[in-house]
Amino acid sequence: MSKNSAKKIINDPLKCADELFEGLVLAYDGKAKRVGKRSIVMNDLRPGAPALLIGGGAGHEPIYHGLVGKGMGDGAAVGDIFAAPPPDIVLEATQAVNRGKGVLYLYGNYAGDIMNFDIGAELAEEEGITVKTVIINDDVCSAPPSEKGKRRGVGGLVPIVKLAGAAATRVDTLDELARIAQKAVDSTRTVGVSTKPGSIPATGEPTFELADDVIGLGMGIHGEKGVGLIPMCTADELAAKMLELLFGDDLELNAGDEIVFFVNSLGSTHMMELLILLRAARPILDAKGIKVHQTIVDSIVTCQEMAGVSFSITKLDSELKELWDLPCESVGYTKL
Amino acid sequence: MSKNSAKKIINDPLKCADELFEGLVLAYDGKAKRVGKRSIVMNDLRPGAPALLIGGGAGHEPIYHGLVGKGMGDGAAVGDIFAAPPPDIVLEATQAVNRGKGVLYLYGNYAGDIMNFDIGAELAEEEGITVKTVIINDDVCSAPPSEKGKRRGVGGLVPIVKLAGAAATRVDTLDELARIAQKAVDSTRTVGVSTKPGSIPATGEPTFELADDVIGLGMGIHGEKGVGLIPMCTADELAAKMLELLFGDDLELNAGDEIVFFVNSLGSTHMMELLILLRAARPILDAKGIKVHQTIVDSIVTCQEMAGVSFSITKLDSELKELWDLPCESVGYTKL
Amino acid sequence: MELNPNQVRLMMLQVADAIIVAEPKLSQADRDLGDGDHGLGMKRGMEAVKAQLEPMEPASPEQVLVATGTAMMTSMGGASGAIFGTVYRAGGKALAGRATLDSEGLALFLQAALEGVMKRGGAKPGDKTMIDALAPAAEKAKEVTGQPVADALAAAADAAEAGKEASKDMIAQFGRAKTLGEACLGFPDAGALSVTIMLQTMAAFAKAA
Amino acid sequence: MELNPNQVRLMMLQVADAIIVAEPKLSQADRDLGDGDHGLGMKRGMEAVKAQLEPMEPASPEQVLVATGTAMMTSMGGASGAIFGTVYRAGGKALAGRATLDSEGLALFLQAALEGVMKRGGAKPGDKTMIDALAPAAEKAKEVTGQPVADALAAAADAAEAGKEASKDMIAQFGRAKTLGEACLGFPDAGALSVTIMLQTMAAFAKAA
Ligand SMILES: Nc1ncnc2c1ncn2[C@@H]1O[C@H](COP(=O)(O)OP(=O)(O)O)[C@@H](O)[C@H]1O
Ligand SMILES: Nc1ncnc2c1ncn2[C@@H]1O[C@H](COP(=O)(O)OP(=O)(O)O)[C@@H](O)[C@H]1O
Ligand SMILES: [Mg+2]
Ligand SMILES: [Mg+2]
Ligand SMILES: [Mg+2]
Ligand SMILES: [Mg+2]
Repeated sequence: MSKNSAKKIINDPLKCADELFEGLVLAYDGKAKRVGKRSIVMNDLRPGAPALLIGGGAGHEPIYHGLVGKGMGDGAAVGDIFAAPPPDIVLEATQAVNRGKGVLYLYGNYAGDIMNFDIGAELAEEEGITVKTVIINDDVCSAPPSEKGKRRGVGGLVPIVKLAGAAATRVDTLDELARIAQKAVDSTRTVGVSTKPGSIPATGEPTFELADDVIGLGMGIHGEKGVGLIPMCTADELAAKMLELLFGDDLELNAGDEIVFFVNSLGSTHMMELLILLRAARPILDAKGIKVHQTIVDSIVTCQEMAGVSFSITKLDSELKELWDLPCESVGYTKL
Repeated sequence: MSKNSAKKIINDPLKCADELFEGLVLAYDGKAKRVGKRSIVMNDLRPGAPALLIGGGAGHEPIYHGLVGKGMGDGAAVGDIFAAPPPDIVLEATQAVNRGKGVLYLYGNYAGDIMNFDIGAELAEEEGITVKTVIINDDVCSAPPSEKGKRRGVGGLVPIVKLAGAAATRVDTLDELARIAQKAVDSTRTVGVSTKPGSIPATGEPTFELADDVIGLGMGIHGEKGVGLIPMCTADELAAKMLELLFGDDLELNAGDEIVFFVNSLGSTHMMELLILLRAARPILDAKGIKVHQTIVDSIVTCQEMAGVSFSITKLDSELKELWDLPCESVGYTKL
Repeated sequence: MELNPNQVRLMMLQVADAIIVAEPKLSQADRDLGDGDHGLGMKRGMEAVKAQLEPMEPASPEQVLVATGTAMMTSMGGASGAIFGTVYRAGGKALAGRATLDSEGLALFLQAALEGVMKRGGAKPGDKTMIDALAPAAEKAKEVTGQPVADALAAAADAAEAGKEASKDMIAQFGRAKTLGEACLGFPDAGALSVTIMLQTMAAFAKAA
Repeated sequence: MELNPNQVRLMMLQVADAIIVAEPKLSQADRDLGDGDHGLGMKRGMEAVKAQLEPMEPASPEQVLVATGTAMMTSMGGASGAIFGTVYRAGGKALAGRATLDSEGLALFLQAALEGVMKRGGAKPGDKTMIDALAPAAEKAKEVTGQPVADALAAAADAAEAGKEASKDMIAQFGRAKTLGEACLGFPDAGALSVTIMLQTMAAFAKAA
């Protein structure tokens, strides 16, 4: 039996992925259905349209599989806790979402996801399904702009999936869907910090260590290294540092630009703290003349009971803004 | 300086309520505005309609003040951390939401809230504003059905505010609004459990103690006593116990009844766990022939980084179901 | 012996400081039975009281006490904001027309405070609230009218202290502890502790005055 | 000396048990550099392998090894599901037409596994992945063809062990440790540890066979 020092409310720690998946299907209230081993797919799919398939490891709920829905992903392939979905799950999801126009894979930049989705794509191509892939790499602290290929996919996946999902309700070709999804990725940057680790259900062990008096600046959502450790500081100081890192990146942000600003809790950081950070961040954005078209304050990209926050900025051109304003509905993010 | 062993990302621990409030106003993206010291009120209010004012202490975000919005509360009076709003704040909010048809106060059953809202109502009546009050007391574990007056208001406030908010978009009299809000309260029951305390920002101290191997069954959202301590158990066992307590109460639930089923995290309990609980709960509801019209799985009624969950059931008659199906939008809960 | 308006002001400033210092103790008492914030609320209220009273040139005890209550009522929130706001507002108004605070005024003040609180919150003696310190203090103050106000305050403080101690054996009927049942036995009510500290500080001030 | 299909099957069942036992060690290695789940994924894969192989009456080493790879590939997910699935699937296919596993077959197996993994994931020796154990093992196996398979496996296992140790001094370029930079120095790669344990278990089986 594993340790459960985090007092997680679970059954068999080795069955968490399967069980949460079964719960998730129920949470969709009949709007989405289970397919195969561990895929979830919308019931109403627009006929003759290119499909948007998202996915990744479990344990970060509500992402990714909670982002399936109207104006969001058409389906999701779900892995085990912190593990990319295996290729056969990717394939079954691909088959279920495909409506003859091909399938766009949209997921985070992790070796496991890339390899498993790639194998899934090869299997799908063998069955005559065209697949394109757009990889989310919004984490500015994981590599310099010159090495985007090394950047992780983190909080920015929420606006990115939302925009790609909106596009999937409108466009007619896979190329067009891929173009817009790639534009959403190119327009999105995230900086995350962590203050406390989460723990893996099956081992009960925290996934990393962090001293009580430091914050991991730029850490990834599993505790991967960022730009360094800084002393525990105030929300005002932290917000300024996070925005400084965002502004220092290669996404041009000028006066008059419109953005989506997403303040995300990595798990146990309370919304009180998110709101205090938002209060600190907005005047800094305002001072640069950046217009916040939509604010999101929520806990959507998580890592179990990990504490920490991320700021994501998605810059909206007129095409993306129009897509942003479409309604969407999912377990993880809903917009009127 | 206070302890910050929870590593909260804050500034001055004594200013959390003011600062989170300022952040919250920003999170509304111009749809709601700050009024007076610490009230938040929608910008677009239906003219000539009775108003719905909600409120309570801060520190439980996104409730209550995050439940203001289209088809939700018209405004909220916000207290300090864990403290009901003082009467002058209640008054300023009352004045701001009133459109000549009076104001319904809807809040949780806590001595502090009752006294402060009552004083606020007296001040408002002095200014010629009619006030009615409906008190939320959904927590079945805080007193037997014969002593409803002792029951706390907990997770069920979310469906209750949603239903009252929907009513406020339609009805023309305060009496009618109060009738529907009271019906929503009468149709809602909640059972909560806790596994770990949260802590007060200003002291850094956990608000209660709980041994590592027990769960507080029926505990309130501050750690108030429930029906007792039980040994740490599996999600399946816990879901069954919680539903048993709900079924044992005086809300009649028969085959064919339609409900809203709300699985809520009190803060740091991860959505993975909520979904595993939902998976356990649904077959039990199904076996009784109870139809889940809508499932909500989210963290909306919280107490800082407290761990624990609540199940809320709201029984929908045809009037409530019609109101439920109206869209709503707020920082804390949005529905297409 | 009696206290002039400015002495009442200085006395309330000392009360404010005493409560601010006692914050951790008051919060701990509320942690045992409630949500752990009683000291914080009282401290917030007392800081607002200080901001009000420091520049004040009071014309009457009533003015000082009602201002104290209003500052608490509007700054604290929570159960104790309404309760202690009512103590000083209702109690203070009972001193209308009196130029000084003497032992007779003290009795009037405490009695009106008690009645105001009972009306506001619906609790009675024995329900394990601050009333269990306030009610014996009011009772005692009635018995000792005629004595110098310093002695009357000392007697009232002792009665409050005894009432606070007695609250340990009560089962809460109001406030957040009301669902605790027998689990609240052995702990004194946090608000009763505040009442006691307030009266003790007043007594010490009057004795030195 | 060579292994018949059923011996290969029994060997893989021992490998599965060895990895399952090593789960905590493998997860800890991944905790140092990644997300701490490597042992869990491998254990999940090995349980699927056991379910596949236990009832099997294999006709060839290829059949056993490809089934092993398929079971891992479809049950594990994560980086190691794709990587180790590829090891056994690509490696196993290189044994097509061979009735037994001898040292020549071992060299073919490891070489095809290495090429498959490098093609799949784009990593090369020195990038601090399981390749740093697999590549030297494949190299060594080529040198010792002609020896009994038990000796060849022992030599390959030693080479993997040395490669795993050498991975401590490498800076990760792939997988979750790729952003760690110098912070990953001193820790061996988790996947390299899995490769080493697998080859050591195979060598021990072959020696006893
Ligand atoms: N109905 C009531 N009548 C009198 N005093 C009350 C009543 N309800 C609560 N109190 C007092 O308020 C105190 C708690 O105050 P506080 O912690 O500030 O409020 P809250 O319960 O809102 O957190 C209790 O210790 C008790 O003395
Ligand atoms: N591109 C790659 N090529 C070869 N091996 C890799 C590659 N990426 C990762 N690995 C191996 O996978 C191991 C991690 O496996 P695991 O923890 O199961 O995956 P994940 O990173 O998805 O959690 C690493 O220790 C490394 O040996
Ligand atoms: Mg992993
Ligand atoms: Mg309180
Ligand atoms: Mg309290
Ligand atoms: Mg890993």
